[in-house]
Amino acid sequence: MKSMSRTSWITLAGMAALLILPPLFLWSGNEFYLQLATRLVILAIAAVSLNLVLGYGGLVSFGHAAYIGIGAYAVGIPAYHETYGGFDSIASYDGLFHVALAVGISALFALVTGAISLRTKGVYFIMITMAFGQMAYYLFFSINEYGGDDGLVIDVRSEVPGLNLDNPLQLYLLSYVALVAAMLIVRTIINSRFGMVIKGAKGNNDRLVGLGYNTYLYRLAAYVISGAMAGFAGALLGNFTTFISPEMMGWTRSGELMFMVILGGAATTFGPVLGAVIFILLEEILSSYTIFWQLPFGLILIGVVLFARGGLMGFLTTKWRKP
Amino acid sequence: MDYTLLFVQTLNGLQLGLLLFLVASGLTLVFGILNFVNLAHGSIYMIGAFIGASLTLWLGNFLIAVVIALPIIGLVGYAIEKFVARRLYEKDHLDHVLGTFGLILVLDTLAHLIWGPEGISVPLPGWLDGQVELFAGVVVPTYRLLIITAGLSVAGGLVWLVNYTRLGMLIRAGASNRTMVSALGIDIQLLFALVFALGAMLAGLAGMLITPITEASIGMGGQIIITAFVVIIIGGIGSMKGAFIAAILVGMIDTLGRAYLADIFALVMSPSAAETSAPSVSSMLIYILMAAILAVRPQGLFPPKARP
Amino acid sequence: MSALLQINALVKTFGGVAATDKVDLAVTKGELHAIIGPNGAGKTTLISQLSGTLIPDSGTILLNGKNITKKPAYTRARLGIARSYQITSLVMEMTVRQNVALAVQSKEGHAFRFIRAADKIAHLQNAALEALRDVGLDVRADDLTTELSHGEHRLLEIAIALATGAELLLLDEPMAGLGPEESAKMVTFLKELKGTRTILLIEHDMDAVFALADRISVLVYGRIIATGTPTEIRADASVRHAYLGEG
Amino acid sequence: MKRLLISAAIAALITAPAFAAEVKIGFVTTLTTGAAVIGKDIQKAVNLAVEQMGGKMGPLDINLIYADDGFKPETGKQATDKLVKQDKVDFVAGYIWSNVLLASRKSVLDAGKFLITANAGPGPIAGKLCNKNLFSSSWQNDETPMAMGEVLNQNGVKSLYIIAPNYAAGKGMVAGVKRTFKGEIKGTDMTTWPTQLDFSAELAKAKASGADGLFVFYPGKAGGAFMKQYQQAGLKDSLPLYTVFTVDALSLPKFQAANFTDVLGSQFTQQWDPTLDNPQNKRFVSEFRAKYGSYPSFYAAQAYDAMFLIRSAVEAVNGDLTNMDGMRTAMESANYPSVRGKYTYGNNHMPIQNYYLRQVVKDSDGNWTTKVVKTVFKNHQDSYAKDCSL
Repeated sequence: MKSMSRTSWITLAGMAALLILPPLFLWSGNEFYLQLATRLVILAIAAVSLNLVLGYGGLVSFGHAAYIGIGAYAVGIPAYHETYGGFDSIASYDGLFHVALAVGISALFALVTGAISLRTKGVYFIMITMAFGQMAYYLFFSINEYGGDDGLVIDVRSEVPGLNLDNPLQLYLLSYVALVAAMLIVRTIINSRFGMVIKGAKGNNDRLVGLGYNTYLYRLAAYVISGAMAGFAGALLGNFTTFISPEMMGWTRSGELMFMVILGGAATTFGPVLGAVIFILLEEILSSYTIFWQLPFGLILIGVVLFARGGLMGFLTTKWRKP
Repeated sequence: MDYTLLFVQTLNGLQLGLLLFLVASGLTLVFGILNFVNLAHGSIYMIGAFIGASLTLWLGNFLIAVVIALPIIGLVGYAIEKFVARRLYEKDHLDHVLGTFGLILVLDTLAHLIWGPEGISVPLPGWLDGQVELFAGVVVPTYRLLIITAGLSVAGGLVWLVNYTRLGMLIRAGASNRTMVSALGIDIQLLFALVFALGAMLAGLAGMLITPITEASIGMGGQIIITAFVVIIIGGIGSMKGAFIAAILVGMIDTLGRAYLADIFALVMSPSAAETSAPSVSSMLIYILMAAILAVRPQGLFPPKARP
Repeated sequence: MSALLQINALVKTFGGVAATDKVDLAVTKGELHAIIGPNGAGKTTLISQLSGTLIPDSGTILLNGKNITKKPAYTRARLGIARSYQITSLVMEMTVRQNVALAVQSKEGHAFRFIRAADKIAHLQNAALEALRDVGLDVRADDLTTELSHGEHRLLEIAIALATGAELLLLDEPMAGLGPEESAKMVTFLKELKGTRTILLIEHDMDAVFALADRISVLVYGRIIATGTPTEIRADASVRHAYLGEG
Repeated sequence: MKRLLISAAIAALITAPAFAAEVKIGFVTTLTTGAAVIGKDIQKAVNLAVEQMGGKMGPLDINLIYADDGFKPETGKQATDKLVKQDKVDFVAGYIWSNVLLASRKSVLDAGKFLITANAGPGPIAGKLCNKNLFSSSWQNDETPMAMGEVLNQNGVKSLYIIAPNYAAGKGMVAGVKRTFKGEIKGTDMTTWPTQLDFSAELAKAKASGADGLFVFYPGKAGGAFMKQYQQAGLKDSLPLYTVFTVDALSLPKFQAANFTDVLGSQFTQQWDPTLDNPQNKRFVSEFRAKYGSYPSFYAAQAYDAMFLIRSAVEAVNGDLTNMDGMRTAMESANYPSVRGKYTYGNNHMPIQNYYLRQVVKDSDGNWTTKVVKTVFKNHQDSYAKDCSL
């Protein structure tokens, strides 16, 4: 169990770096890198939540970007109505209300789509979750009121007591705290009795059913929790970008989230975060060199799948274990 | 009701369905036999379109270009199998999805580098460029009939290949029992490569056939692959019959939805509401269809028989 | 003598071939009932219908007088049926203890408990360790399941079935693939277990069966051709003819 | 990874301080995906403009930074953020797509920089979202189809069938043509964008409707697809086609290579044409053709204008980039040589300009290009200006 402590060490060091470096960027006059870090941390929350079902539960959800979109629209739509009128029952700038809406609608969407999707297995599951993601995409695409494919600009950020989200540092720190919370939540869930069932069902579903667990219900619960957390990440993302478009929900975005989880290391606490960090940095660095950056990016992706089983966390912990 | 229009729209749906079948058949073949999820199948479709279009402009004849381009795209498929896909077979579906997702980025960017971002338009020979009057009042573009003919011939050819040839026998055997095929002394790796190349040729052919209607362009693969997956999921992954029926079903529903949904909606809501909601619903129609079918039949319409 | 498990006219066909053909069977509370039969006789199909992984085409299955014919597998497990698998079926990525703890935890009614770490819940872990001790695997409790030998996997299967506290154990060839020494160990263990639970045992090892069973049913081509004590079965002419290949 | 971040930070620190004597212009356009063909043409025009200016605007050196929007609003906004926050540009220009512009607008304007849209013209930025620092070197979306509606009236078209993509610009185009067209609308089909490229069902419906004419809007590759299918359906005589933003200098060479003669003679409306008779346009078109061997597209023309608009502002304040008011006043006067000829700005900083009917013809060398048939609108102002509080 030596690798355990290595893992903890990497996790702590990585999280410390994420806490310290971005404010330094701001104070040294590089606000853009703070923004980059904010986006990265928010996507990391989504990756952490996807990891709950994908990494620990073995449920390859190819539609998780939909929850991010739902969460972002849950900020944008009430703010839009508060600014421009109409739909009084939801019109609001209240951040707590936005979050409640984001989490609630995401959970509901996860409940309905999960109830259908979880009846299927394997590739069917991958593809039906993607199909639901596409449905959400086309749904928002066709709602003219909220900009359709033009997207919706959020003129006013959520109002949160004691915080000013227009302040980039406060927004970053809020996202950071949310990330830590998300990691702790997933970690707690996964070590609980519920988590044992989820992990057990990934390893051997028939066995768990034979023990008397209706794994369908447990998986559905995990799927709902994961969707709700991703919806929360979406609410943060909406506040960060101050802009939402259906394009955020497309299947390629879902694929990117999956890649973050696998790149960093599925079924580890820090893996999805590390994956998000590397993903965003790679994208940023490669695209600053060439407009054909997707070529090396794709090759790296293939390389990771072929050679880095267990992702970067697996790579780091096994390499370091050897003297 | 205008039955002439209905007939024309049905033909349109059939044509779209058959084109989808060409893409979906390769996908389902590769999945059924190699148990491999290939998201990059759409990129092969795109490369087929580009190769076909380049050759058409170079040779000045669309049909000759297609005949020459087919073996080339087969070779491209073979190379992809050899260098990437083969290494992924033993891994799980998640790895297939991610690996081939990376492959999409690579192939699309390569196409951008080779052919530029403009896309290529393709001229048709004069005799294909006109219209045919099937019977009084029903005039359809000649080329659409060619697509229907080509799609039906390929479907027939696949039935023959899979059911009545030695390769087909091996394909069926390989699908159900890898060890047995190996035990027969057949090079299973070669068999798999051939199947993959065949899938690539089917996708490439679809790409070549669509270019005279649209054009060869970057990103065209990403659009068709999702629909093709919807088709094979509805049909039951690995089932050729399922792919055929689902492709026709999706083609019909999509076309007829576009054609008649607004009229149908107008029966129950105001015309302006129908006009605005119909396009949104019709773009979601195939996904709704898929979700509905999977809710009732989680393995699709024709799930391949369980392997004991 | 009341029947814990009552099976009436159970039929399951695959592509026109009846794998179970109107099977009637009663398993009495507390007995060790063995089912023997040649390969392909439909033994595993029968067990799968009892555990709920297969749903019968027709016929009924009663557990304690309650009709469970169409109930899903997890409901049956909760009603008191535990199964060990012919082909080892464990959660290989988990530790040995965790595998058993999952079985112990199944007695709690539900596992929608999200907060406390399962590894830190004493009564779960103790009960799991106890079940492991019963089969002699307690020393390997914290090893990954995948690191165990085949024989140990078979024992772990039994430990899990025991830990569920199920009234009826369906043991599908627990001796499959075991060496003579391990087999003997398993027989000893089952002997100790006998009487504390009702056991339906499928086994190829005839010596073991005749040493252990209270009653034996013979399944041939999906039909029960005889049921009786080991002595009766040994003497039954039709069994000797159809199965033991004599006469 | 940590070291990477730190070195990135250091590198940024070194390059960040602006070395005074330059004007930094960020140009956001599409350089990847199939839509990059437009971005490439724009780059050509912008590079040509910089070359013609000798790399200088007034006393300042031009520091031009291109950014790719990846054909996605979110990516475009990130690129814009980087230009504003990291590169600290003085002007942000470009924007082909309405949705990218709407997403990015706030980043630029909140930072107090000038934003010049060189193509996208969604209604809101001309109306309630207009801003003192936002200028357009193109048009408002509705205007071009409104001009086409007027052409239809003049041509005596009594009934019309409309096919357009189901997204914001598509809906805007349909609204535009409906605003001016006085005849009967026989039907409207909105197709899935951008995935649907097979229009067989819609064409069959249009044909069966018995309309006098067919109005479509399909930008980019969908335009090529539509034109072909229209030809293959043989509708040229029975159902004449009227388009906006569907045929352009980027698609014509492709059509010519594919010998797709039906497109010759087709007509559409626009605020610019390569044959417009003014010195700036003549210079632009001839030098563009000399340098790149093709006719510039309207996208290129507008981007070229955007550069000269910016130069007029910088020259007016003699390189004092802190004098925002001075630069704004200069731009409001539109006192620069535009390739479309002289135009003025409305209160909302949208051009008040002429719209022409253009027709596809062969030039003297046999290349396919366009010419002006007639002027449809003179000094036309968009219909959103009244919603603008400026």
